[in-house]
Amino acid sequence: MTAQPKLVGFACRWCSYAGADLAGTSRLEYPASVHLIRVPCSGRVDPTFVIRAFQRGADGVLVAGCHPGDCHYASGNLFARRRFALVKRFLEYLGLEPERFRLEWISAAEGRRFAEVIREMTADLERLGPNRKLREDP
Amino acid sequence: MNPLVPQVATILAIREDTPDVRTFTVRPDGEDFPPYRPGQCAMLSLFGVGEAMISITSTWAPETALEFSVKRAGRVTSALHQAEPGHKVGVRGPYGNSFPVDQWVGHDLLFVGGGIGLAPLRSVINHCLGRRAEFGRVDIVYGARSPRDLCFRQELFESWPKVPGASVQVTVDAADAEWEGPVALVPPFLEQLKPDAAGTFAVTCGPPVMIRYTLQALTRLGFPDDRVFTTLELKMQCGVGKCGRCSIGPKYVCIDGPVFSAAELKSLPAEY
Amino acid sequence: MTMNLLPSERLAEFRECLAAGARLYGPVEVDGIVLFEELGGRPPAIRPGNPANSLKSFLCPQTEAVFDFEGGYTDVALRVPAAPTAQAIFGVRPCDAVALERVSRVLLAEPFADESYRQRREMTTILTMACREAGPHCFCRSVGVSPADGRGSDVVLYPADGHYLLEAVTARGLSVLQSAGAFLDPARDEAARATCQSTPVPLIGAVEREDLAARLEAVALHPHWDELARRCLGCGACTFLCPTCYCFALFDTVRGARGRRSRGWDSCQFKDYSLMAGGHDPLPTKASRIRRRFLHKLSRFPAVQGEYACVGCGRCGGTCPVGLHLAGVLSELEEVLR
Amino acid sequence: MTDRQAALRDIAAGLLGGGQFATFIGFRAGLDPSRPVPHFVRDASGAGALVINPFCGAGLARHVLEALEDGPVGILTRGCDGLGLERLIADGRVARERLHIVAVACRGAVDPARARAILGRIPERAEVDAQAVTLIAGEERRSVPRDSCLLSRCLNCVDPSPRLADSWLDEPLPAGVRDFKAVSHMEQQPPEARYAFWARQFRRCIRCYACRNVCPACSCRSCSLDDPELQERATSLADQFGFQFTRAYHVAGRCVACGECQRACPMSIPLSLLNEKFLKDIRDSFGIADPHRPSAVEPLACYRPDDPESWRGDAR
Repeated sequence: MTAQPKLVGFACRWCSYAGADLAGTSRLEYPASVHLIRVPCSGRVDPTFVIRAFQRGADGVLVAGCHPGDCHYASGNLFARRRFALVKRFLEYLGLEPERFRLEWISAAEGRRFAEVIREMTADLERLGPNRKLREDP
Repeated sequence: MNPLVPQVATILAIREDTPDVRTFTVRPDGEDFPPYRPGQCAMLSLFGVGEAMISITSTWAPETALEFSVKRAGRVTSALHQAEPGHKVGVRGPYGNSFPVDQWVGHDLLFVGGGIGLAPLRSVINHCLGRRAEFGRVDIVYGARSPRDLCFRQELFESWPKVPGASVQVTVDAADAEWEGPVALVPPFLEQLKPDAAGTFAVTCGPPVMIRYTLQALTRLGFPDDRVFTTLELKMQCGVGKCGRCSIGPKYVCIDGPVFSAAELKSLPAEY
Repeated sequence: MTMNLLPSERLAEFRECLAAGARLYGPVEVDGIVLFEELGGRPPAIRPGNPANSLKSFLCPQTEAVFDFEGGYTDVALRVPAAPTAQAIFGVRPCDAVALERVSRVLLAEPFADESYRQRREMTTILTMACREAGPHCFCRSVGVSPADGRGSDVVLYPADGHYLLEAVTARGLSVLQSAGAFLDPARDEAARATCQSTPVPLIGAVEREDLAARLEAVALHPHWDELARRCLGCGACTFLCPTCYCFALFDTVRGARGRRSRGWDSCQFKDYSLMAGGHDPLPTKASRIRRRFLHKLSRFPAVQGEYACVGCGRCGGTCPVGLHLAGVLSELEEVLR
Repeated sequence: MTDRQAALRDIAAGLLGGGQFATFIGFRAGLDPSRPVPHFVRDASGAGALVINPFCGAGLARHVLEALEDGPVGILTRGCDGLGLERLIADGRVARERLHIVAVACRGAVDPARARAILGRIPERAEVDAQAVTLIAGEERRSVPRDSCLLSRCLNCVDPSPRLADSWLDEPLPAGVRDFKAVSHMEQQPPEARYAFWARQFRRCIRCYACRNVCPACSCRSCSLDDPELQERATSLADQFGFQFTRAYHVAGRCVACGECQRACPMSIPLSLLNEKFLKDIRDSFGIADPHRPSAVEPLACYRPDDPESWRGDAR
């Protein structure tokens, strides 16, 4: 049996974190691989958080926020979209596989979508195997 | 043995001296801390936070614990102030030279302290008072920003004044409602007291600015540079003369100091 | 002094013999620059002058663990790292080897000898290649070091046409030559050494050594330091690449209940180098920090150790982004004095 | 060449002589003729030390920050310096009216190390034109292709002249368009090769901070790279990746592509290749034509409601 991949998720408390709750209360099945970190907004996620997660052993990182137009703070996710569009490409440029980082919009009502993203990402990470790049104890 | 690896030690007791000074009683868990002389320092560390060079406030006697009076200033000292009795710290030392007490035998002594600068002086004062018969008068002049910033109150107001031939004069920069004593900065206060320079050794420690003006005051009072001593504090990393941080000209404060005579200081560049 | 000849075509075998009992490092060209790295069978890139990094990388590494700790507030256990293993460094220039000897004066000073440096130094064999041509920034002769200097080396190789003259400087060097006896020819070639001893070191950056320390102290408060400070960027390139700079800092890192206290290079050119917790800083300006660096190397270290803390390797001149070459700065100061 | 130098000296002397300006920043001869050094003229009589030649390689923009503490500054300004000054002005660190910008058109600066390697000795003079570089020492003249001996930052330069100027030493040269060829080439490598490449580069970083200290976009008074909580001092490969990511990301959208970081790096880490990746993606993702030229609003300090989610077309 291979170890389950470690997936770190930064989830906006107004939407994606609630979406994860909904997935749980709806008894939707998704892998237990995700370590969810509640943040006030996807705009709060500093790209160095993502790097830190990879350094400390994450096999993949998800940043999840409200759909564009639905941000509790009006525009946090729109800044995050610009930022992570660049960061995603940059991580790939450094040699990370594209599947290891995702930015997704998941609303509080989308428990199903949350479970689906986690399932997809976990499957991708299982296929890729453990991440050694950027990791401090490879 | 790697000199940078500390002994693990336990905080036995913590005393709150002032709002930002606490005195920690510390004892190594394994071997006893080596004998130390008044004026010497030790590296005190919290694992995961870092190290700071702190003067040893206690006076050595066999099988006694170490005392460090620590003012909350930076990262390490702030974390130390969060510590509780029973917590582990690292300790290594003793480091540096010490006050040339034997040279003072037969003379009067004048100690001039400011703020937490009394911590290294306390070690040498208690050492000298322990050898009371060997010295003449022992006069202690001490000041702090305000009455609540006075360290070592028990000794200042109770034990030291009771010693025969000893005097204690305390001043504050700014009084509060209860304070009835003098209100003055230490250097002018010292000049007003007009201590007799003849045959007296003077020792001072305090913040850099206070040391600078006290040295000038002592000169005006007639103290020759080779009878005035101070103890310096600079940023240190290793404590053992390697890391380069505390150099003043060709000297390292950690191994060649921290005690310097005013004469020695004048031969060094003003980088302290 | 034992001397042997090594035919040039057997140099690779000689290196393999060194690599048998130790990790073997030497200069290699990587992405267009020459660096000391583990050779791993690559041929060394022996060029005039020095690789970008110095031997410091292998004797006082950029960062290394002092000890690991584990536990909580009331229970801590320390663990010191394993002792270093044997290493040999091939193709060192004489100035770099002399620099080790200078650094050792401080780091090995008793009673607090730097244990990790001492262990590494004892496990390191230095095989020096004397210079037949100076590099573009070299000024070793200006600070009393020769292109054929053997101080700090275990074995010195003097290149000649078709062979190298090998000289064992230390007992460890002697045992290297003994173990490589099969490749060596007991013949001698004094001329090979003499040639290197007379290698010209260009005049650029020549330093007038007469009373240098006193002349520098005399200008310690000259406004020209402010001029240098305007140019200086306050980075640490000069000090980190300098083979005689040994300043370090200690720092802790924590991962849950485990942690590590490490030491790592630090630079007196950094603005927080001597800044104290209460805000006091004995070196509050860039000018004061630059002055500290120069005076330490050329006046204050010599006052205690009798030798400069500079070996003329030229790294500061070759790498400073704004051209603050040590020898250049000295000649500017001379100009200012005149 | 000499005309420009004479004009420069006149302008500098005039500015300093007028009493309004405290410093003029340019170059003067170094010990080695191929390495002029940044120079800070403080009074009119010192202006005669100023030089302009193709060996003037260092960027000057960042130096105005400290020089302005003494009063208004005059500065010799090439295209790259001009972009750096624009950055400092846009960041509110420098007031435009406290600068006198002496503009000069630049055809590229010679890398002294490469020039010496080509010539086998230190060149005394050099001539640079659109096609070639001529290195001169004594009687010897050798013409070589530009890409064999210019600083790498100059090879990709599309801004030979500054956009801001108070005086001109010559006619401005037209600006070009960045092609990001090196970035495109890197993007086409497989992930493993890219990772191995960057690991090899980053491993040799000595954390001297020259890249930051020389950067006109890195002028924060308090830098996260100095905060031990945000940037640990350890130098494992993982730490090196973190450090390099942070440096590059913190100038993303603000980098003016002057290439000073790469020029200053004593370990020859190709830092421009990181900065330019961000620039290229900013251009492609947000439709900003020349993202290295400072504009009123930084690309990462704004958004459009309909920004394309272009990454969705990628691998998965």
